Amino acid sequence: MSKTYEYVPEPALVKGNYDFKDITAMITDINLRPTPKGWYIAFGFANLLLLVLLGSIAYLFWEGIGIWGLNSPAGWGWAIVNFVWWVGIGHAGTLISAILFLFRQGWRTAINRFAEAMTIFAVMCAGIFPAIHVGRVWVIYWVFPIPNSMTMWPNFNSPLLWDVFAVSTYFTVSFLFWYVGLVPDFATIRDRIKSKMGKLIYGTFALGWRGSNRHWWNYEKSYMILAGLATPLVLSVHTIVSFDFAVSIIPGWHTTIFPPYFVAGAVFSGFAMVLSLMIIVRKMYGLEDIMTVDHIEKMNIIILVTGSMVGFAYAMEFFIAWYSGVEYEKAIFILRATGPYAWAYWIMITCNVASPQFFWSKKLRRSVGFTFFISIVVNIGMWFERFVIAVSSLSTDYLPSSWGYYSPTFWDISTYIGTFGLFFTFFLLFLRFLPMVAVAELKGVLPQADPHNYDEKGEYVPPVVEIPEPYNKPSKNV
Amino acid sequence: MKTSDSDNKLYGILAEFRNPKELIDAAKLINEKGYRHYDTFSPFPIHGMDKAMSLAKSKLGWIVAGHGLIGLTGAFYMIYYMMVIDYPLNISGKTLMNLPAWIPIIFELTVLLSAFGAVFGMFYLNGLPKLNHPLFNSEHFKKATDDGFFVCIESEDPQFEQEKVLKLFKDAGATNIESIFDE
Amino acid sequence: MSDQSNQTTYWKSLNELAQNKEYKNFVEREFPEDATELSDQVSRRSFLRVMGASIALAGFASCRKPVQKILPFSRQPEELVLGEPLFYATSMPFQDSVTGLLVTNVDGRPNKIEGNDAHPASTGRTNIFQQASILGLYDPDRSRSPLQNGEKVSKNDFAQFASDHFADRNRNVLFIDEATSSPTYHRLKEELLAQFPNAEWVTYEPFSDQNVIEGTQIAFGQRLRTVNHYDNADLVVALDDDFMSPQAHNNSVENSVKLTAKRKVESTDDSMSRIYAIENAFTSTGSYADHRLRLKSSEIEPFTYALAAKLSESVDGLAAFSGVSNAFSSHRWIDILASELLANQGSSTVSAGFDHSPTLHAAVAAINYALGNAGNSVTYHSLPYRADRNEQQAFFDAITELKAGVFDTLVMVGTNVAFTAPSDLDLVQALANVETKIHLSDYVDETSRVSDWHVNRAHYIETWGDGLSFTGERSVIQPQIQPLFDGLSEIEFLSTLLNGEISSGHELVQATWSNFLGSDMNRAWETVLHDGVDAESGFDAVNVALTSGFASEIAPSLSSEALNGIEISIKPDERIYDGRFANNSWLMELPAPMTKITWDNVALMSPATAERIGIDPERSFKDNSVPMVRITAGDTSLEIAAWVEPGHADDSITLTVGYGRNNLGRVADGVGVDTYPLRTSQELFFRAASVEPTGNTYEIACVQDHHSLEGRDMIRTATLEEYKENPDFASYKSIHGYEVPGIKEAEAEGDDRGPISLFNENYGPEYQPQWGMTIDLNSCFGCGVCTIACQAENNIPVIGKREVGRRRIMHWIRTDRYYAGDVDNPTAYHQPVPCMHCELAPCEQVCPVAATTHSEDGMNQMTYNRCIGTRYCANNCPFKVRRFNFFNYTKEYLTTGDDPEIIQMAMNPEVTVRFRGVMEKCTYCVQRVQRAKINSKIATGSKRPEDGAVITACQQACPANAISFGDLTDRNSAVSRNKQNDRNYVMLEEINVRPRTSYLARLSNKNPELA
Amino acid sequence: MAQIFPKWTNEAPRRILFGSIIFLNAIVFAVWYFFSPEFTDVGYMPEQPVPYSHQVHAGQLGMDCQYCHTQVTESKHANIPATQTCMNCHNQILTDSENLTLVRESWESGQPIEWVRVHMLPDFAYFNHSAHVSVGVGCESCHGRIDRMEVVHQAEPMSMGWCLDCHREPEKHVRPVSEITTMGYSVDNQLELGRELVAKHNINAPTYCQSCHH
Repeated sequence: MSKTYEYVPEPALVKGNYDFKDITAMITDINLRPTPKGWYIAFGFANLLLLVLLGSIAYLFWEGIGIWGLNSPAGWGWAIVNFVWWVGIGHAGTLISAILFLFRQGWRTAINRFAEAMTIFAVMCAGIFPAIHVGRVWVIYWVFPIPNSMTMWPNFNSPLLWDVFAVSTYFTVSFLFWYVGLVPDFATIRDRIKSKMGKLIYGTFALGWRGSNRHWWNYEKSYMILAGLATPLVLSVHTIVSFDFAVSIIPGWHTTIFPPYFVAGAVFSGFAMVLSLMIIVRKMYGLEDIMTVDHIEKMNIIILVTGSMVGFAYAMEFFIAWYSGVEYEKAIFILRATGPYAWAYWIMITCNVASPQFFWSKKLRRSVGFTFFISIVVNIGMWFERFVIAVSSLSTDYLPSSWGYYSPTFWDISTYIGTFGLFFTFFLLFLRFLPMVAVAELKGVLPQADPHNYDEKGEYVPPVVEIPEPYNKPSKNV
Repeated sequence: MKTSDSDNKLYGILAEFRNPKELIDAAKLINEKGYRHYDTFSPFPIHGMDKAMSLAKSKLGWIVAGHGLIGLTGAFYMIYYMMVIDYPLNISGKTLMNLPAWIPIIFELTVLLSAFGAVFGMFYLNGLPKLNHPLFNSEHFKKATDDGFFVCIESEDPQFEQEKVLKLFKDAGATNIESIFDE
Repeated sequence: MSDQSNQTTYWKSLNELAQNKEYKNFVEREFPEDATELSDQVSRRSFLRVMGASIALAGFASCRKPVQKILPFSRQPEELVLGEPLFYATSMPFQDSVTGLLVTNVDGRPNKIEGNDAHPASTGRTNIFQQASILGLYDPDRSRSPLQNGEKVSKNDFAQFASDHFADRNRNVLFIDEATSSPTYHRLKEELLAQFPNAEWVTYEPFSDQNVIEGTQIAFGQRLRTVNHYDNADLVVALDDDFMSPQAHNNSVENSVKLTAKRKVESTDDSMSRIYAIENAFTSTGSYADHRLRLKSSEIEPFTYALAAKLSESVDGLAAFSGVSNAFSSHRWIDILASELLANQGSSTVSAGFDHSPTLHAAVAAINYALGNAGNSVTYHSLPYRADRNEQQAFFDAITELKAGVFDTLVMVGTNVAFTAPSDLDLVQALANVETKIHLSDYVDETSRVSDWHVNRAHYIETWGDGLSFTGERSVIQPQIQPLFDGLSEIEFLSTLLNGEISSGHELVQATWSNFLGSDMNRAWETVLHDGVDAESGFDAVNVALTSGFASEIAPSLSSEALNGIEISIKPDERIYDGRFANNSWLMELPAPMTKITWDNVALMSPATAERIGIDPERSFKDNSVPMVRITAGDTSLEIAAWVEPGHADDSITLTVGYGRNNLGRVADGVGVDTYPLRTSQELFFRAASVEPTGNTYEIACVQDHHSLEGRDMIRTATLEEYKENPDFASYKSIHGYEVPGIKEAEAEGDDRGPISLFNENYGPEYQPQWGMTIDLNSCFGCGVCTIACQAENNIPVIGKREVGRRRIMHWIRTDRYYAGDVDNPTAYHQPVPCMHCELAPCEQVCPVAATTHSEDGMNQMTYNRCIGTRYCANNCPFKVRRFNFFNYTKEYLTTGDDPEIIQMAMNPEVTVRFRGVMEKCTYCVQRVQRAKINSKIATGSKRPEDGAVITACQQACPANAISFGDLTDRNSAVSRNKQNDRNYVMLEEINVRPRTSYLARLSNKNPELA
Repeated sequence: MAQIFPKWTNEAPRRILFGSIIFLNAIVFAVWYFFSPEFTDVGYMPEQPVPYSHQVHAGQLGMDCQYCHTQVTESKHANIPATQTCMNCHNQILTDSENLTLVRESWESGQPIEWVRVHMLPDFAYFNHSAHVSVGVGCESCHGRIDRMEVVHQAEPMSMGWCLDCHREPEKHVRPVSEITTMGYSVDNQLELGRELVAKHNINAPTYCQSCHH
């Protein structure tokens, strides 16, 4: 008997048949048409939250770190948790635009612009916390190697200093990467916008781009190299962030598994965040044909993978704690699961390890609503992961005499909430004024863009997917 | 909007084509004819255009490598000077030359410098920013960032002769041909 | 030593004091000038002010150049070298005994108190009250002028009034005073009594050794001072006697010094005395004892009689008890104690707590006598001033007369009777019957407020005086500074009443001492001033014998039984005694030795009792609230926070007094609950009571939330026998069964400093000393004086109850207390934890700005002015000894209130005052180290001071000599020798941070029968 | 006309680039110079209540520094002399000069004279005069040519870097202890002599934090 195989062609990157002009219009018209009311409402709300952030920070500078719930032993609390959380989220963008680019994942073009923007704003939110959590913020510049009359230099052995360099480098490079991608699209808008002011502004940012293929030639090279640089960078950043913990000697922090585990977690939360935003945006701006369900499914698969990696890391931590034979290690992990912070620990497990497992089902993977829900859950879970790591280890470490419980104050919470204000303020500005999909790149992946899809008369011939003959084993019977 | 004011220097002749295929063919043709000062314009990079125009390999790689090297050595010497030469301090009883701890920052600075090289090097090679360009005088040329595919042969090309060029474009099947003046 | 009278005239007034550049400096220190309020409430503070902050913050860099003034002396006293400390001997009076002190005086400003080594009783050690008294001197809440009916008047107005009022020598005057041992005071007292035929003079102390003295009266027919010589005692039986704690025994310092000395173990050949503690609450002494039995206070008496009865079978002199048979006669401890005591006749001490009855003390005296301890390990001394009557009883009688309106004038010297007198006397009521009430006191307190005249008393550090130590050595009290608030000392006060004019304390004292010193007064006087004590003097020992009437006198009490049901036991407080130190913030914030509670008094009870009255013995790890209980005794009743103390006797609740004050001062007001109302003249110390939970809760600021060791090896102990068998018991190997990982490899490479590490360590150059410290856990009994001494030496701020409650305590040396064993009757271990000064300090490598690094002499140095406050170092400290200035604590502490510069005067000019947002921690008293090194450098050209030249504040204060500090490269230094001791170990050896501070394991001398 | 930008804008980027490079360098220099104690502190010359002239006393009269600053060898402070010290001479000389009115008042009333402090170290920096003079750090090294100052001013930056210059290379600065109060001291073989002195007093000037900050 013979078996037939079904051949599943790669789904089209853009649904429906649009030509170049349609694509240009579909995306840039969002920026060109007058601002919708809904945008103003959202923007107003974001600004309120931003005020909360500014207020909280001002009060913090006025009073001192004491307004937070920190104590001895827990010298780090929400501030650092938020920092790690935001930085983690900030990994999706560059990962999508760089790594997926190197792996020639065409489908990234629909979401990379927008993921990179998300990255940049997330890193901005993250960057706030290390800066404001210090006791004497007015001398924070001492962390930079600036010549001074004290002839003192920063301490290059300190993971915190590594952070300073890693995060600022990551921000700069991501920003450049993003901007380079934007230049041709700035040019597109420059050439379509009517208002003189608009022309001036977009024109300036377009740097006089005119689509010359001599330029494209260097441009692609540059883009490739940037992707090549950003790939190790994106992995290094969360690795270094994890060093803040891994390099210390506190039980539960002093772990070699942290770098891969943190990076996986970062990708995990980052993709979740991209999904949450994308699902809203594609609906709002009717981009379902560009950010298709296939995209969502692909991303859900990554979430499932990274989620399971994180889950594996949790298990491995326990194993190593036991295997190391260090009583303090053993104690801290048992305390995490059963001690004063057990509640946080189990929230973490549920959200990070259990919830992604639903994505084994293709139906759920492709369900937009369910994906949205899970993406939120995952981000909550990842926040708690950082909380559990940072706080529980500190509050019950070596000397039982100095064990102590940490709980946040109003100001811890308001500062955190406030950062969403910052994030969405920038994100809304981005949606309003910049093309949220890389127009030029998208055109590049249309079938019309490929010279081979034309006959010699220069007429467009849509490519046909040839379905290979299923291989039938010759039957033995005579 | 062709003006024939004699004081107006001719920059080149611009021709529009319907699609990437025709643009590539045109480019090939022009290249074969031995023109050098010409360029093609499209809203997105077109596969095979580099061969068609026989563009030389980009020098960007070298620029980036150079910057990267500066980042690497610069970072190392900065840290070495600060931690070992200028103000050696006993920190956690560690040796002053605590290289493993310096690796992260050395790495980051290498990447940072390389990235600068990649971006600004590219702009430099492309002679950008150049906000004002004769081509922008053409209303048509707007399409270059939307769905237009253009070729422009510049007047400074030694072989440049208006009639020849016009003929060549017509044969290549250009939809729209215009002369670009440099004001 | 110079003539004091000119030494005290450096300063004319407080203002001039504050002008001195040293104090100026404190005001100029780099504070962020705003950030004042310690509050994270969303308070009424306007948004505008918040905005103001960021503007002001911008200005920080620039606001660094105030014009500073330098004010040199007009005439410079020759012995004063600016900036160099001078040390003057004096002594601190406490009830009827004084302790010798040495006061550090920088530029004419006393700012640190240490013990006077020349003083035979304390041998240079101190207790928390003495250490903290320097802050008492600079307490801005002290009364600043005499008051007539609440109106400020001048000192001379009072003198005027006195001369008029006391012109009539036939007045019926009642004098009530505090116990004092000052010869000058008593000379004046005699003169007054001679001048005023109708005067009555009584002394009242809410807590005193009166009953001990009455005990000797019953036993030996005379009122004597009982002195236990723990240095001669191989066996110590403490019957509810916390003799190592200052609040429970005037002579605690001497007791601790001698007892711990007797238990020092340097090698396996050494021996230890054995301590049995039978007690109600879990006390420091109890935690230090080898065996401890929980009995409620009222059970102690029958227990003792049972013990005496048992002993009477074997020794003569206890016949009186032979008939006794009660609940305890068959108690297994009776036999054990009896046999132990018989085995140690002549070399044991039996003692009972001050709050037990005279007859019990008589029994104790009889036991000591019968065992032949009297004259050897226990001596009895004739006691001047107190020999002729029971002062307490006299006081009660006087109050009855007072009610009857016998007296027209009432003079109260120092005492605060309105607050401390038993409730049934209702003294305030009684005072109404007196026309004129005069009160001398430090604060405008409860008594001052019901008096017509209040006179502000001068602090002992600013006045002339004298006194006798517990064992009678005559000491002089000499002023270190002009009275800040121009107050009167007791003797000046009395002489004013006597002569109607204010005469100088200096003359009064000299007049008295001329009798003691006789011919060649001046030379002798100089010597006394220099030494601070007349070492020849002392109470005469008395040979005692039981009175014939002893049996009959004691018989009635022998049948006494324990109270049924729950009883309360009311004790002086560990920190503020009877309330006299209530406004001393250092003491208020000192964690109580056993409970680790600050800023409150609580009702202590055992877990079992808690459960019985319906309270969950488990305290939440997550918040500070504890249940409250209502305690009703007789017709008084009050609500107070309940605290479960493992090891407390069941059916018994311990309360402490002195709290619940109003309008006394910024520290004392509103803290805790006033428990004095529960005392009656009949039942002063313990009585039956009923207790029930009220359902309310109360926030308690306790500095230790977890009390179990979790089986970890921070504390290492063994019995003496175990130690002799295995001297190495404290080593990592003996405890874990294997070497510290990496130690063999290190030894293979010939490195004996610890486990092998990846890199070659950076070690200090050989011309530098390498500092280290050892703490002998076998001596530490958790009194906490190291913490206060450190606070005084290092300008450590007080942060208040709420901040402590948030676990932000600032103390650089804390004493961890762990419970082990049976929850009802656990063993308690004390472990002082300062910075360990790790050689491979984990805190250093994580600081991004190199604010904490390693010094050449091997200290982990904290550079405040480089710190940006990331708190990473504190996180990475395995011992959690780093302290962070979450708010501008110092500014709050130093510059609030009406006269901030007063408290600033208590600050040590050698130590930077830390500002908001920086980390701080124990520095091994680096300022002392630097001074010693500089002196040594100038003198000898070497940077290595000889052993003992550097004594840290904690080391100096410790009455147990538990702490030693010195140069580790000098193999013969005290600290090196300790490090070579078998019992020496470091915490967390396996993480290879190589602490410079190590511990000597604790030993216990168990009785095999009980072990 | 579709041009958005005039021709000159093509030149703008280069101009902006070079402009900003120059500007940034200027900024750096400005901060480096104007914010350093070198600029802010050196030359601080407050007016003193009494017009006391070091030039006259230390310079012309050639009085030794230690005549007035008696405790410099034994204390961390080089004490400002008590009024008494002034009066030692001035109860004979210039007894009625009105420059000295304040001094005489102070002498009679016993109230101190309020001199204005010139050399101000921050309070977290611990400096001990005796430790330095006893190993041959001259007054001049930190206070400059006092003998030429009519009114005393700060001669050296007194910044941490400045301290370290000497602590790192003491041999370049130390002098024989007998010469500490000498003004304008200089020898040709400073390095050679310096090394001898360093060896003689076995000077190991500390550069770890705690030796000055505690």
